Amino acid sequence: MTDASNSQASNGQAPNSDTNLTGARIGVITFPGTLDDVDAARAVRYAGAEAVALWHADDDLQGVDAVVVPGGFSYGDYLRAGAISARTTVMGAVVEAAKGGLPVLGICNGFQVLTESGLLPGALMRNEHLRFICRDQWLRVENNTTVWTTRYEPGAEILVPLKNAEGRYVADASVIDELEAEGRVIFRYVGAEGDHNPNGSLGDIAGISSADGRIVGLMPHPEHAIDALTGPTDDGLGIFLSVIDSLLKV
Amino acid sequence: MARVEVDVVIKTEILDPQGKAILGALGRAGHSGVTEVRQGKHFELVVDDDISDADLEGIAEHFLANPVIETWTVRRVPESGL
Amino acid sequence: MARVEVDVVIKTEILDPQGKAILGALGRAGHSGVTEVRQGKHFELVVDDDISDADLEGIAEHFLANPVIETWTVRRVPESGL
Amino acid sequence: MPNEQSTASPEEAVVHVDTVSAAQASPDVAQPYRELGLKDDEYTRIREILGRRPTEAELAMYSVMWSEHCSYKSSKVHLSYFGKTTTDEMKSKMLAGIGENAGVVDIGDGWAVTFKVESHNHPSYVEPYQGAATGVGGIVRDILAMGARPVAVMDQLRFGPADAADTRRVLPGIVSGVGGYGNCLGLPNIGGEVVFDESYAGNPLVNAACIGVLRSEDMYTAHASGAGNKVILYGSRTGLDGIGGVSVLASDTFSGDGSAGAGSNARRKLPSVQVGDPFAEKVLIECTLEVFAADLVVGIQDLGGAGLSCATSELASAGDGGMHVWLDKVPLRATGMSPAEILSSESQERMCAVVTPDKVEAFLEVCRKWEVEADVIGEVTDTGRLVITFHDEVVVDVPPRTVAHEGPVYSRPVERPASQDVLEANTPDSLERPSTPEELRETILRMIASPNLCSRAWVTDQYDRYVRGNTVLAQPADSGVVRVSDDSNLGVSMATDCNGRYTALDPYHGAQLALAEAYRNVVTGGAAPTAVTNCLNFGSPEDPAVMWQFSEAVKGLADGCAQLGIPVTGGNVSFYNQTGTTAILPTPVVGVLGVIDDVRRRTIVGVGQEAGETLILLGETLDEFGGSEWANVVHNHLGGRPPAVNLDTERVLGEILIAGSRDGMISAAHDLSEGGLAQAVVEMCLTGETGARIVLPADLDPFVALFSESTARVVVAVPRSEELRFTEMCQARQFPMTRIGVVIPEEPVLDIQDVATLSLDELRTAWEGTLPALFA
Ligand SMILES: Nc1ncnc2c1ncn2[C@@H]1O[C@H](COP(=O)(O)OP(=O)(O)O)[C@@H](O)[C@H]1O
Ligand SMILES: [Mg+2]
Repeated sequence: MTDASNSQASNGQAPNSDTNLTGARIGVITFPGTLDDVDAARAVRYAGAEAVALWHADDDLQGVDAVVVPGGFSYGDYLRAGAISARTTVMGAVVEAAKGGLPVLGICNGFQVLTESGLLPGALMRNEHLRFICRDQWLRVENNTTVWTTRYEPGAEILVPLKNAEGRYVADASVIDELEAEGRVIFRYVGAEGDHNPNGSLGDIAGISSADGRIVGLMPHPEHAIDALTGPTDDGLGIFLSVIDSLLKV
Repeated sequence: MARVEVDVVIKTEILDPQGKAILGALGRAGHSGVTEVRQGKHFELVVDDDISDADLEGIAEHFLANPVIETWTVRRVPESGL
Repeated sequence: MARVEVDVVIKTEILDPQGKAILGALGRAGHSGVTEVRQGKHFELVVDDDISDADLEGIAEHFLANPVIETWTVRRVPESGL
Repeated sequence: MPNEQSTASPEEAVVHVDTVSAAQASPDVAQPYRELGLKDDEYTRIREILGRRPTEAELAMYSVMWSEHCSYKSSKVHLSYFGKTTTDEMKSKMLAGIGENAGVVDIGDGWAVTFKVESHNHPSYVEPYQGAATGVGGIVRDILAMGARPVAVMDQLRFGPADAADTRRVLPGIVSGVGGYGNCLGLPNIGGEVVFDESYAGNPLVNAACIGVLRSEDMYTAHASGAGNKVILYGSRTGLDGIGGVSVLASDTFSGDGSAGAGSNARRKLPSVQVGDPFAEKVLIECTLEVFAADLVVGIQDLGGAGLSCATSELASAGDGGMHVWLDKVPLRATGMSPAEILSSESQERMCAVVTPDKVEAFLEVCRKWEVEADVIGEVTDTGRLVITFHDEVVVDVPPRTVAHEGPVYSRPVERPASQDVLEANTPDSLERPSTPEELRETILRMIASPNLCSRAWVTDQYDRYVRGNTVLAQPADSGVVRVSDDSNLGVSMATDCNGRYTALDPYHGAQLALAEAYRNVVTGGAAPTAVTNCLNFGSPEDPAVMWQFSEAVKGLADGCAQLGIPVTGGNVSFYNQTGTTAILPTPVVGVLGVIDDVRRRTIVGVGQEAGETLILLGETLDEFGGSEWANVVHNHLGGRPPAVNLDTERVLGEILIAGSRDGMISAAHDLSEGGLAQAVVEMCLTGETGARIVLPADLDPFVALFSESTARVVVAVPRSEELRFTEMCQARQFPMTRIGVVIPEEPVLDIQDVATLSLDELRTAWEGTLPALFA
């Protein structure tokens, strides 16, 4: 479990909109068709940072300390999920800033955008069973050294919502080997044998990172698990707290 | 073994949201030379040599396309194409 | 105005669950003559006459296909095809 | 706009245009009004109204607006009863009622809620995915047009037998259509229904509901006032899709061959199917909310069935003057569309706004930001007429009210069929009942695995229930609950229900039973019922027996609402649901909207939240099996009387549950409906992943105790510490109450004393296995 469970959010209070306790500013991108930007921004605020709205047509990241590319169906998932968004102005700026070490988190559609824009390897394809699936999903945190996962105990198991139609992670065998060898598989699907992998992802992979651990993408939705009132748990909050910790250290 | 390709496209009078979105993205990326995009499906089948044209037509109509909104073309591909 | 078709298919080493599902359905319906099905995408573009082959290749590679998982073919269609 | 296809200039193709002057000059031209669904006398009336023959465009408008679907011509005389039975007190919280796009109720703290259910039955049979998808899209635009942000959707689905081949064709498509559209739109799906019955084979029902929230001062209505104000059409382009959709698919001329065009332009074989573009709708929603927020619109109307015909005539007749529309300004997606086709097109994802001239530029600017195409297509006038021109020629010149509101009204023959007596006489009393523990055990497992009682997860797992982060209750809860906004604890709740088997046995009380169940589902979640909507799905209004069912159901629902003190704020009627001449079970889907002051107090279904919980059955159990699921599953029997309705008891039960949740006296609750106590207890254990020990009341036959469908009953789980307080509250209200067992966290079993011990694994396998085995 995350040690986020004692945070201010878990007492079931209605979220307090602008508590920037830490001074950290985290950008949340909205493309046309993005859906979970409101949720991602709420999670950022729950964790104590300021959520800065970034618009797809902007080339200015407004000096944010980190960026979340949220879930949804940007551009309707038309062509391929994330394909059209990956080619927007704001993503050009994110790719540039990521080279300089800006922490970037891609959730669900955001993960798809990060693979389509080349920030993370591999691709996300149609679920093996061909259906959209929404369920509460157990994940194991395989690596707690990335900037987005330090708040978790090594091997912690967390329960967060999962919802996608194109969440099957695929990559060349050599890429998978490399990810595994370098500890870049960050989240893995776990649970009842035979039913734990919701979409046919290779190696039960739910989330991966860049080599330096500053860019993380995952299919499940930590931003929907920040308060047991509206999500299955508050296990997801640790992700947002982790990046804020890393920002405060610098 | 023979190879067959079937292309399925949305009927022209019916909205193709995907094509519309791709065209928009191409425009924003400066590919102004493209003026229309329609997205359909492309199937590659491996079939027995003796399968009839009528069979293939039936397969396309009942399994690969939705005749209410789509049209299709069936094409046998020369062996060298494999 | 010229017409171009682009077919995009999933690389053979990657699982294509849609193709597999169709193959299963065909089998259950008694169409045993089909032994393999792969599903890809088919794009029909209307483009300016002066668009170059290199441009088209770029559009296919950078927009219509994802080279990590897919391969593609670009084909100019004779005007009569319209 | 950059992302649109090039404008198809109408001049490119030769379009045949029938003008008003041509109509005056050729009064005797034969017109295909019958093919468009108009009766002889209706056509004669149009000629009287206009003093000439209608142009083709006018004919297209009248025919579609006078269709059953748009004009409510067979139902109007009955629906007026809702108005008559709504007292001023019931109206006190209603900001908009029947007649608007959707009803709006004030829920306090400056918030208002709008909600509605609508049918998309016929299109979904022809093309399951797109039919269901565009059904969701349509209801969402209705809610948006009230000035509200859509915050949740629900879907009410009815199919033929679960194992029928055609069900296997339509169900997966419909479910993925509902999900595909709603998920992509970013609206959580918070509930619905899945019902299987022979009568829906060949005519599945796809009803979709949407809830929207707004600040009460921000409500908009569809009206075009202020001469000189501009009419802006925005959203997707208008194409040939769905032309004839309303008249062919949703009205009495349904033929399923998709061959009807509009006017004499039926030259093309046009598909009557519309394809939804949820991405375009999502952008349309955000764009619309932004123009609302910036106060840029006077009136607004969504384009649904009947497209521009409906939007222009309704806007104009709700305003104070007239309207001029330049049809050639409408952005088209196809070449050579005639005025009649442009007016009839049901292309999706379009809206129409009335904007003062000084705000037009700001409005268009917001549209550009969202890459939504928008064009001024008309102007409000003071002529009192709706005038539509096409390249300077007048193609429509009509009094708008005659199109939108003064259509034909029929008092169709109503007759209780003799077969009703036979049905009633065929009681379930002689059906063989299980009596030994083994038989009862077997029956429990068989019932929970039956298609109407098994887990809906295979369906609901395809719907996003988390998006927007405000969902407090969703499946498998009795009602869905969403928080109205991030910075509030106020919530809205909704449940929809209908048991067509009960309604077939007694349409008056059947409709009340639907109301009672939806009401009970709302209070079980802890919310206070506030308003009612409906979607009345019936067979052919030309059949006097169907009209009898319909009129009885309306009366029953209206009387029931009056008794409960909650108003009907809107609804929808879908007739001609039949296969051949066999009508569906009468299916008046009733939706009850509730309000909960503090969402943190909502009551969940699963037991095991507290260390020790007592299970208490509230309400009285009688031997009631007419129309029951047991009679259906075990004996394929339908006959006798449905369970008795007692709305006063439901109301007291509601007070107990609301107080219990508010004061923290109950930790879980689940209402009893189809399948009775056995079903409810199994679901409470499986959902809570916790076992329970049940002792059935000694004075009841175990079979009756387990499977009767008596109404006004709920099982509550009460923490030990609250037991006394809770039972005293029930006693004070003299409400019947039976202690039926305890939760046993230490053992994963459901132990029904003297009947059976069932492991949760075994129950889960039975309950969850059915739909995946049929449809995966
Ligand atoms: N088509 C559907 N869409 C969404 N939710 C559904 C659908 N069908 C059933 N559900 C949900 O599944 C749960 C069980 O449904 P049901 O047994 O019909 O509830 P009830 O008997 O309380 O009315 C409820 O939460 C209901 O809202
Ligand atoms: Mg219920």
